[in-house]
Parts: sequence; structure tokens; C-alpha cells
Amino acid sequence: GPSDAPSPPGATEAAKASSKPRVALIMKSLANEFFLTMENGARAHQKAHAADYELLANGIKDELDVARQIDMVEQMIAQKVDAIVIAPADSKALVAACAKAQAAGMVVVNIDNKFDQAVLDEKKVRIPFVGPDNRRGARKVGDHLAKQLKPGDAVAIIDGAPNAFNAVQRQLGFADAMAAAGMKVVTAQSGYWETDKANQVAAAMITEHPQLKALLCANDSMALGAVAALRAAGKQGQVLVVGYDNIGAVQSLLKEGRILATADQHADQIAVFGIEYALDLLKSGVAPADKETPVELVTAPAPTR
Amino acid sequence: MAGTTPAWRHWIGEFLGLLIGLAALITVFGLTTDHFLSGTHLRTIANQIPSAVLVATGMTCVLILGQIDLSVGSVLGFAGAMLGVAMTRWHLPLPLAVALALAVGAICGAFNGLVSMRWRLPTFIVTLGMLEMARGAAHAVTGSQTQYIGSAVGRLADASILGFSLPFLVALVVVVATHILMVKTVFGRYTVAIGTNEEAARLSGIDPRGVKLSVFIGTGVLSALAAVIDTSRFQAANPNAGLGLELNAIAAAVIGGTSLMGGRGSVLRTFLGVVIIAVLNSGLAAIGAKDEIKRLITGAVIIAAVIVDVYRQRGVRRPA
Amino acid sequence: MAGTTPAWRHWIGEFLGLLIGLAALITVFGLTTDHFLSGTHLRTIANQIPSAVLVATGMTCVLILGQIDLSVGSVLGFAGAMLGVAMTRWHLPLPLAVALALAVGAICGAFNGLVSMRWRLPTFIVTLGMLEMARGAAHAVTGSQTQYIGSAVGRLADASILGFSLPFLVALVVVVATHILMVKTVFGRYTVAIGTNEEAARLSGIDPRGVKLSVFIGTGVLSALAAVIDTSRFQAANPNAGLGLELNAIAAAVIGGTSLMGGRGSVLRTFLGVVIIAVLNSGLAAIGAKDEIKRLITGAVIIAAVIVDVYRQRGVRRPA
Amino acid sequence: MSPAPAPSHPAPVVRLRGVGKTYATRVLDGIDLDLFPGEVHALVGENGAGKSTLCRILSGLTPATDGGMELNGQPYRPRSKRDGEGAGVHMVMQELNLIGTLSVAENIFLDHLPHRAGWIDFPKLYQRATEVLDRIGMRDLDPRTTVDQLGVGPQQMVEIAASLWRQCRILILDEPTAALTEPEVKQLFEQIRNLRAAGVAILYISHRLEEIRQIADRISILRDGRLVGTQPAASLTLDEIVRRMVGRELGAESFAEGRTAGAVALSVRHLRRGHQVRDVSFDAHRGEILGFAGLMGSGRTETMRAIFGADQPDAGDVFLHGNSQPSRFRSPREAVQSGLALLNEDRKAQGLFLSLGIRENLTINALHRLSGFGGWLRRSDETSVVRSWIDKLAVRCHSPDQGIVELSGGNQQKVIVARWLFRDCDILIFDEPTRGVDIGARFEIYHLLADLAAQGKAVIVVSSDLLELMSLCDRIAVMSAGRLAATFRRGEWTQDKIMAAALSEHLAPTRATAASA
Ligand SMILES: Nc1ncnc2c1ncn2[C@@H]1O[C@H](COP(=O)(O)OP(=O)(O)OP(=O)(O)O)[C@@H](O)[C@H]1O
Ligand SMILES: Nc1ncnc2c1ncn2[C@@H]1O[C@H](COP(=O)(O)OP(=O)(O)OP(=O)(O)O)[C@@H](O)[C@H]1O
Ligand SMILES: [Mg+2]
Ligand SMILES: [Mg+2]
Repeated sequence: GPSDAPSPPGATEAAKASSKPRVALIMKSLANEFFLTMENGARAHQKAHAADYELLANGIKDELDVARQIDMVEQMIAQKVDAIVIAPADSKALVAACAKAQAAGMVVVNIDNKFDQAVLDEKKVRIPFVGPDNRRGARKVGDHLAKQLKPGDAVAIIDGAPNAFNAVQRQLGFADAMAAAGMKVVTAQSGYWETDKANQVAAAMITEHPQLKALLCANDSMALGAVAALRAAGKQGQVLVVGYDNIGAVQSLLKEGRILATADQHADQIAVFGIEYALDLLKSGVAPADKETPVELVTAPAPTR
Repeated sequence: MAGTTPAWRHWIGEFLGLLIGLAALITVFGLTTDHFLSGTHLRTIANQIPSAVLVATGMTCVLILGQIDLSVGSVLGFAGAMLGVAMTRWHLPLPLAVALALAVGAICGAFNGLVSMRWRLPTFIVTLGMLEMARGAAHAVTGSQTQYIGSAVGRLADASILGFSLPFLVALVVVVATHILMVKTVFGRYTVAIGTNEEAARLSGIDPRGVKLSVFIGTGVLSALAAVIDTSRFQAANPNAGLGLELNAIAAAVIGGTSLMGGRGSVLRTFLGVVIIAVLNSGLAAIGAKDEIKRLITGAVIIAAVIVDVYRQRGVRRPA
Repeated sequence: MAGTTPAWRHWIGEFLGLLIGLAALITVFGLTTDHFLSGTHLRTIANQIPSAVLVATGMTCVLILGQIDLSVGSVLGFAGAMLGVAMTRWHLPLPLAVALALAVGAICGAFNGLVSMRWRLPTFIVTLGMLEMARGAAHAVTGSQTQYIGSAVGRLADASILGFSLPFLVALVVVVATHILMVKTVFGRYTVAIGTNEEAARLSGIDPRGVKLSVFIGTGVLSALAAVIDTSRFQAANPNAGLGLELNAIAAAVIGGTSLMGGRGSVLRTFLGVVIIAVLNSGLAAIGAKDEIKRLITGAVIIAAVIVDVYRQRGVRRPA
Repeated sequence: MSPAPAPSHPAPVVRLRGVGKTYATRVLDGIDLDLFPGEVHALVGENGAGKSTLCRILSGLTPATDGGMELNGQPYRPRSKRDGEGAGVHMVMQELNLIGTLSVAENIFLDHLPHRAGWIDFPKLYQRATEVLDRIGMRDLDPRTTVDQLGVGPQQMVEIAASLWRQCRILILDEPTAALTEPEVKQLFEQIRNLRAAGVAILYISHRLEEIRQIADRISILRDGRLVGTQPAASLTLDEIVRRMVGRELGAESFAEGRTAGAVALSVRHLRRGHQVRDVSFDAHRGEILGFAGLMGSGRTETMRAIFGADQPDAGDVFLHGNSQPSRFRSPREAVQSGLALLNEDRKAQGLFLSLGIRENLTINALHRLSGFGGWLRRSDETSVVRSWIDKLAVRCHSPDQGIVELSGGNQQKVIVARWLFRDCDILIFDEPTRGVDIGARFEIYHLLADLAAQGKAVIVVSSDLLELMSLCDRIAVMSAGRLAATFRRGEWTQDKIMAAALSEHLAPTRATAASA
């Protein structure tokens, strides 16, 4: 019968409800607000549809800990879940594990970070993808920023962790926008997604390149670090900052105009879409097409610059 | 290590605390989840741990020697990166590429050993330097891109006997062999002697340099072997592989009763330490607990495991 | 610590190697970049390091005591998280929120000290457990959300004298005070003695427990103070703050000549170690070096700094 | 003075000519010494005279600054201990250098573990170890015992065993007997005589001059790093040795006169701890020196540690100053605060802060007397205190801040003695206080102990040197296998009576192995 007990289900409950499909949601770093929002969205969705499926949500400690995520996929195979919805920490290294899951008869849905097409082709697997286009989102943010600058202005990019797929995509999107608007990217360095590291890098950038007009940060945590660096250098207002992700902490900064813009990928919806896809697939057995989820440009209501 | 208690009591005493802890964990998770106690699941865990086991084995030897190696994770990343690049870009055949990866591990280990001995530096700092350098090298050779290799390398991990993968069996063999090496051979006894009191060992006419160098090279090679195994499991080489592994490996060794002061430790018990950590991770994932709860539990279990171990030691021998 | 050379020569000897290394770094970066040598930039660096300095100061004391504290980074995260939550959700006034954060640091430190003493556990493992637990707690209280506080907390970092921020001056005061504590007081003497030979200290009638507990609590409070400073710099509390800080702090201490075996170390020289690392990071960012190059250079410089230090020690006194 | 030739052996194995050594100061100067095969050559001298340094040079541990050595007529310049051992020179060092986590057998054969292709042949190892242990009378010691379960005495025997099986031409023994009691010394001497008969040259160092008279063929006397002379042992009287060592007469003093025992300061009742301490009861009075004699492992050290709170006793009570309430110390700190002092027998492991200086080592437990508000140390006060103790005990050093590692063994011991004297306790327990201390300084320490007793303090001395106890104590308690076998007053005792009491519990032999551990 319907139960509104949240996961994790106890052993007895599980036995009662064994007919319900079990969906495993495997995310990247839960230390990252974005994925936490994703998880919360999924948990809320499960609560609302408790009769339809069971949810096992897991994430890894550190976005870079690919091995641990692969372990998790293998474990879900051993647990004989019905479907796996995964935001892969690496777009290549996880393909083999997911292919194994499919071979074991499970439904696999790829969210957030798209698997590498070449690898999918080589493995001859098809895994539907639900998620945002990070490159397009970053492009939007960059285009918005470019409107506030003059062609030829110097800008700098603070990247995420070097080999993270979305970091690369965002860097490309930023670069596209800057190139299109004729800005000069004087330096691009990694802040490893972290406030503190980004702060150090940003501080060095703004002294070394005094002519700098804008800092493009691959996520909002790093934007916070960049803002702090500007404040410490007394350059607030002289250098524009943009971020990505639209986390709660940047709301007032957006209002105050200290961050010009960010992008919202509707994290809470991504996993839900993925789960619904998986449930559809389980019911119908027909693989739906890939689906791009929206990325929205978020700016201050009235920039006070 | 030697004692006058009968051998079987000695053995039980050695492993009792850890086995009780492990049994407790398995029981708890077996009761709270559906499929935890299935053979498939336990085999899955078994097939996940080989690389952690290899690295922790090397770390245990280094700790027994009274040294530390913080670079194991990075060396794993670097060796894997070389394997990936060798296969995807240079199209070397698998055996050659594996040999290259192992050589990379050996060279990193040799660097750690030689530099710390040449300038009498604490290995903590030399291997911390190597941690940065090897990770940098891993990113440099791969251009920070995961190298997808495909089934050419995957077959290593796919081979299996009785459901246990080749890597797991390799890891077991390495553990047993290293244990025997430490307990039954001159080399092992010298390692213990140097770790306990390097000066006294030197005064007894042992040359610590050869032993130290060998242990560091061995640890490097084990990390590289772990890289080969990981790469073959994932069919891809990731330059970030092994991030933070050093603390995990040390934790496994210490849970197994290895002393950070040197001279005391057992590879077999480290193996149990790795298994405990793996079962814990796996069980928490099976429950699907929230991340912060997982961390709280992990932290508490690590401490509890060592407390159990302390009581075990009290039972077996008086503290020195 | 002991020596028969006149005081001034002693001082120069103590700091010479580090200062030469620092000067060399600054020269190189000064020549290869445009604005590195500007007063603003050096002040910028000075204003970035306070939290690292505080944490490394605590770590140095723990290392002198012959122990280790791996939880400093997580405790920083947890204390900052409490500060953030206290201000944004519970709307406590700043002084109360700061007091709460410091209390959190003290409690974590006390836990480390008490648990390791009660069950005679290696502090490595207890603080490794705390590393996990405090990070879990930081995520739990914030719901993993960065807490934006705004200028209510920012004014702490904004206050400045001669361009040096209040945090920097606080850090300086803490360094000098801790140095004096270690060198000029009974407490410091006990810390060194316990770190050198705990059993001998105990048998001389010193109670190592009080000293140990104080040092761990002190380290916890310093981490919390660092959290307050970071929070006020970023005007936001991030549950991931301080990730991996423990290795950095240890590296700074060891670059400054602190022994991991206990009994030897100087807070002043650790300070120089922190500065060296900060200048290096900043310089590499100013050059805009590629990430993998940064890592390679950082690793090499850490090792080189310690080698220079070894030669310095040879000059001043023969190694024991 | 030219070395006196040993008549029966024409060619020396080792010839030292003008050997000197300079650290911060000159510690050895122009040493000429010949060692002949089949002689026991004793080296005597005050603490810091340079005996150990000479041995270290000979064995290759440290290079000489000047001068030269010849081995069998060939130039001999060892660059490491290995070099020396390759040339047949072996040494038992003054400080214990064992590997605590390894077994007795492994320690004995550490650099020659019997093996096949790297695999240790354990049965053979244990069998050979048993043989070697048998030879020095340690039949009861199981070669599989881990060394850190042993007391200092047995450890010293293991260290000796590790050198006795070797085929060597020169054996250097640097204070091998400092922690040994009479039976072990006898066993050792038997072995030394065997080696001498086999043509080995033995360089023997000890501060127990009686021993030297028993075993040595020739005696070399060092003073301030210079060789005062080498003479056949038979031609030297004890007084003469002392005079030439110390440079003045010491006289036959008694340290037990003019004291009257006062009230009971410490009484111990039915103390038990494991197998080492079995129902020990005794009283120590103010104004007396109470000695503890016994064989190695008889439990004296364990008893004192249990009283002091260093180990927790299983049962029994300790009463202070006639209180009816027992004081049980849960830690050494409580004991010290109640006015007890315990000087440990194992100075390296339990006494010294090796990487610190004399200053820190000396004042560590009385810093409250040298500090003001908030624990602020008054460094100049401290310096003058340290200097005054250095003078009082004639510690040979060049500065109060000299590293303690740089001091000779005996001088290290003096620093630790000074630590407890400065702490100013009422009840002082000294476990082997003169271990490695030269005769002159020994007399200084005896004087100090006698003074303390005369001031009304209770002094307990545990010593393996029976003569020392007999010249110093008012009463001697004798322990045997963990029990207090007998207590003698001055005048009641003889050496034989004490030995008989020490052996009393061993008449029904029990294996004193670590089976219980
Ligand atoms: N490493 C060193 N650095 C400086 N001085 C040293 C060092 N080693 C020994 N000395 C000094 O050399 C002198 C001789 O020391 P040595 O150990 O040879 O004396 P010893 O005759 O063996 O004394 P003891 O009877 O106390 O063992 C002492 O004054 C000592 O302080
Ligand atoms: N022959 C032996 N074989 C094995 N263990 C021994 C032997 N002699 C002593 N021990 C161990 O060494 C320790 C010595 O005991 P303790 O130090 O109390 O005696 P002691 O009378 O002070 O002797 P010592 O003269 O060696 O200091 C005990 O733990 C005992 O078990
Ligand atoms: Mg000596
Ligand atoms: Mg004793």
C-alpha cells in the first residue's frame, strides 16, 4: 500500500513494497550545493509519488573521485535496482560501468553531464540524456556580460576543476561569448570550484592585470571568492563578476550588483526529469530522445552600477 | 611480533577485534538492507577493493619502516595516465604499456627514496612534493583529459575465477606475499628494525639505505599496479584518479593496528582495514543515507575500530 | 633550540635559509611579472594568509607536541558554518555568533584530545575521524548551502591599519604570542618536553594530559578563528571551506623546520613557511602558469625549501 | 709515557699513535695505545674523559681528527662501524641499542640472520640464540621474547650476547656491567676469559674498579682526554688508579655515619603487581638511606615504579609520613606533588629529553620555582641554577645549553640526578643512581645522598652494585623473585648473607620467562 515513509526504506517495508520499481540516483559531489538541490528535488518528487517508485540517492564526496562513483554503479547493479539515473563525474570513465548496468537489464538515464559520444559509439550503447547545455548557458552569461563592456576590454576566466566536463563546457561558452564580442581573455586559470582557491587566483589576476574589466567564474562559489578579492583590492565596481549555478548565497550580491549575472540550470528539476524518464522507460521499454533542460540567465532586477 | 603464546591464540588475538568489527558492520547492513548479504554484492565489494588493497599494502610497509608516503594517490594517477596515453596516443601494445606504467611507479618511488636519503629530508615533505608533482605530470601528459581506452585494457579486469576478478586475486596474492616478506625474510625483519630504531639498526651493521629505497620503489610499483587495475576496470585513465587516496590508505593501515611511529604493523590486518572501510562505504550507499550522515558515521566508525583494536592489544600484551 | 652561538647569529641562522628562499621567489616573480613587486600586491598576499597562518600555528604546536591534527580544515569549515547559520538563520549578533564559532572549535579540539587520551589512540586516527565528522556536521547545519551573510560580518576583515587588514594583524599577534608561549613559559617547555619524550615527561611528574588537551583545544580555537576571518573576508560561510588545509598547514610547518617526530619546531619559522607557499601560489597565478605546471613547481619548491633548510641546520649545528 | 709492553705477546693487533679528537672542544689528545691479542685491556677514567670516544674511533663510528691507527701492522682507517666489523673489531656500546619490536634472537643475530635465499631459518635462529644465551647464563630467557618486554638488565645481557658469538679479533665492551648484578657479571667474565684464551684482544671499560682488578691484564688511565699511563694491572693498587684518574686522593670515606633514623616517612604494605612484585612491605625512615639489593629481574624496579604511580599496582597500600590514610598515586605527578622522587634506571628511554639541552633536562620538573606569573620563565635564574648544579656535580660540558646528547653517559646521569635534587622532594627513590658514573662523581653523589638523609629526608637506593649499597646504606632490603626476602641493618650484613637472601626464592626454580606477558 502507499506509504509516505521517506527513503531509506526499512527491510520489512521493502519486502512489502517489492513490486515498486527501485530507482538509484547517483550524483556527483554532495558537497556541492547544486547536487544537493538536485537530490532534494528528487527526494521531494519521490515523496509525492511514493506509490510509484523507491529512491536510493547517493553521491560521492568529491567531484573528482571517479573511482568511487564507479564503485557505486557496480554496487547498484549488485543491489539489483531497476533503474539508474546518473550524473557522471567523468563523461568517459563511467560509460563502461553504465553499459554493464544496461547489460544486466537495468534502465540507465544520463543526467547533467553528457556521456562522451565517441565512447558511447565505441561501446555501441545508447543512453538517453537529460540535462542542460553548460556551454550554451555560459554563452548566455558571457553575452550578457559583453553588453556591459567595450570590445577590446581585458577579461579573465576562473575555471572549474580542469578535467570536469561541465568546467570545460563553461569555459568554452565563456570563450565563445568573449570572442564574439571582441573581448580579450588575458588569462584563464583553475579555481577548482572553491571559494578560497578562486580568491587567491583572482587576487593575483587583478594585480597582475590592472586593466581587467571582468572576471568570469565557472561557478558561484568561485564568484564569491572573486568578489572578496575585489573588495580587498578596493576595486569593487571597477571589475564585473559573473558566476554560474545561481546558488542562494549570491542572491543579495546580484541585488547589490556585485555579481552581474549567473545561470540557473534548475537543478531540482534535472533529476526529476531523469527519474520520470527512467520510469517511462521501465513502463514502455521505448527509449525517448535526449532532452535538453533549460538554462536561464539570472541577472539583478535592476543593475545598480 | 614474536610471542610465546601458542600460534593459534596469537592469530585469533591478532585479528579478533577487526573481525568482530567487520562482522558487526555486515550484520547491521545485512539487517537494514535487502541485498547486502547476497553473494553478488559481497563479490562486488571484493572486486572494488583491489586497488585500495595494493596501495594500502605499500603504505603499510612504508609505515612499518617508520616513514610515510603521501604520493601514493598521485603516483596512481600518473601511472594510469601514462598507461592511457601509451595505449591511446602511442598505440603501444598492452604489455608494453603496463610495463611503462609500472616503471613510472618505480621511478616515482625511487625519487621519493633517493631524495629523502640524499638530503636526509623527512619523507613526509618529499612525498608531499611528489604528490603535487606526479599529479601535475598526470595532467600534463593527458592534457587533463580522461583517456578512454576501451576493452583493450578491460579484459584484464574482466577475467575472473569463481566470480572473483583477476585483480582481486592479484591483490590477495600481493597481500600474502608481502606479509610473508615482512615476517619471514631478512628483508622484512630489517624493515621492522629500521622502523623501530634506525640508529640502532645502523649500529648493528644494517645499511638502511637499500631497504628504504626498495620499500619506496615497491610502494611506487604497487600504486602503479593499482593504477593498471583501476584503468582496466574503468577502461579509461583519469588524471584525477587516486585523489586523496593517501589518507584512506593510512586510515586502513592504522585501523589494522599499524603504528605511525614505525616498527609495528601487519599487511594482513591492513587488508582487513581496507575491507572494513569498503564494507562501510558500500553499506552506507546501500542504505542511501544522506551525505552528512555518511560522513559522521564514517568518522565515528574509524575511531571505534581503533578503540576496539586498542582493547584487543591490551588483551594480548601489556602496553610497552 | 639550544645553542652556544650569540643570540643574533642564532637568529640569523634560524631564519636565513627561509629568508633566502623567500627572497629568491620574490625576485624571480618580480622579474617575470609586471606588478608582483608592487606594494598593493604584497599587501594583497598579506591579507590572504591570516587564516592559513592561524591554522599552521596551531598545527605547529600540535606537531611540537609529537601529535598531529588532521581535522583543522574540517573544523574550520564547521566553525564557519555555525557562524553563518547563527547569523543568517538565528540572527544572533556578531559577537555572540563569533563566540559560538570559537566554542565549536574548542569543542572539536577537546574531543580530539580527550578521545585520544582516554583510549590512548593515535591522534592521527582520531583527528582523521574528526575530519570526516566535522565536515559532515558543517554540511548538516548549513544544508550544504553556502550561507551569505553580507557586510554584517565583512567589517571585521575590512578594518585595516596601514593597509594591513585587521585579520593580518590578529594573525601576527597570535604568531608572536604563541612563539613567546612556546619559548618563554612553563607551558611551552612542557609541550616541547612531552613532544621529545612523553614517557620521560610523565615520569618527571608532568601530567601530559593537561598540556595535550590545551594544545588540541588551542588548535581548534585557532581553526575557528581562521573560520571567522575567512567568513568575514568572503562575507559568506561555505561548508566546504578549509578542504585539504591540513596538508598545507603541515607543509608550512615542515618547511619551517618543524619535526614530525615532535619536540622541534618554531611558530615564527612556520609563519615564513606559510608566506613562502602564499608567495609561490600568488606568483604562479600572476604568471598565469598552466595548472599542471603550477603543481610541478609547487612540489619542487616544497622539496627545495626543505633542502635549503637542511643546509642551514648543518651550518648552525650538526644534526643530532 | 710510553706504553708498557705486554711481555707474552710481541706483536700488537692494534696500534694507536697520537690519536686525537676535537668536537667543540678537544676531547682526546695524543693517545698512544697498543692492544695485544689475548689480553684484557681496561680503560678507566672519569666521566667525559674520552673513553667512549676512543672506542668509537676504534670501531669506526666516528673518525679521529688526528693521529693514526694500525691493525696487524696495516694502516687502519675505518669509515663506518661496518668497516670496523669487517676488520674484526666489535663493540658493545655504552647505551642500549636494541630493536624493541624484534625478538631477543633476532636482535642477537640481526646482521647475520641465518637464511636461505633471504628466508630466515627460524628454528636455526632460535637454536643458535639459545646456545649463546646459555653461554652467558641466560638459560631462562626465551629467545622469542620481544625485547621491549625486558628490563634494562636482561637487555644489557642480550646486547652482550649479540657480540659474544662473533668471530672477532678485538672486542670492545663499554660499561657492559653498569646494569648487571653479580651472577651476570661472573658469567660475563667467564666468557671474557674464554675469548682471551682464544687470542681475542678485549678493551674493557667500567667504573667498577673492583671488577677491573679481577679481570684486567693491563690498565690504561685516561684523564681529560689524555693518556696518563698504561700499566700491568698487578702493579696498580685501587687507590693508585683512583688517584691517577681523578688527580687527587679520595680517601676511604664512609657515607653512613652521623645519621639517626627518624619517623617513618614511607610505608608500603602488601604491594603487588603481576609476577614481578609479590606482596612487598617495608618502611623507609626519615634520615636514613635504605638500600635495595637483588638479582636482575628480582622486581626492585617494578616495586619502585608501582609505589611512584608510574605503573598501577594490583593491590597494596602506600602510607606517607605515618598517615593512616593510604596514598595511592594514580600518576607520577601525584607522587611528585606529595614529595616523592623517582630516578629511573633506563635513562635514555625514561629520563632524557635527548634533543634538548642540559638546561631543559635539568629543570623540567621544578619549573614552578623558576617562573613567575602565568608560567613566565625567569631565564637568568634558571641559568644560574643550572650552572650551580653543573659545578656541584662537576658535569663536564661547555655550556648550560649544550645538547644533552653531546654529554658522556655519566654526565647525562649526573644531570638527571641533579633534576631530582633540585626538585627538593622528601622521599627520594634512586634506581641505579650511579649507573655509568665515575668514581669521583660517584663519591659526590654519595655525599649528596648522605646529606639529604642527614637533612631528614628518606632516601631509597636501588643498586646492582653491592659494594655501593654496603658503603652507603643504613639498611639493605633484599628482594628475590618479587618478594622481600630479608632486611639487614648495618653491621648485620655480609656479602654472602645478602647473596643468599637474593637467591632464596630461586631454590624452587620457576621459569622467569615472559610466558605471563
Ligand atoms: N657529539 C659530541 N659533540 C660534542 N662533544 C661530545 C660529543 N660526544 C662526546 N663529546 C664530549 O667528549 C667528551 C668525552 O666523552 P666520552 O663519551 O668519550 O666520555 P667517557 O669517558 O666515555 O665518559 P663516561 O664515563 O661518562 O661514559 C665529553 O666531554 C663529551 O661531552
Ligand atoms: N631472566 C629474565 N628473563 C626474562 N625476563 C626477565 C628476566 N629478568 C628480568 N626479566 C624481566 O625484566 C623486568 C625486570 O624487572 P625489574 O626491572 O623490576 O627487576 P630489577 O630487580 O629492577 O632488575 P634490573 O636489575 O634488571 O633492573 C621484568 O619485567 C622481568 O619480567
Ligand atoms: Mg662513555
Ligand atoms: Mg632495576
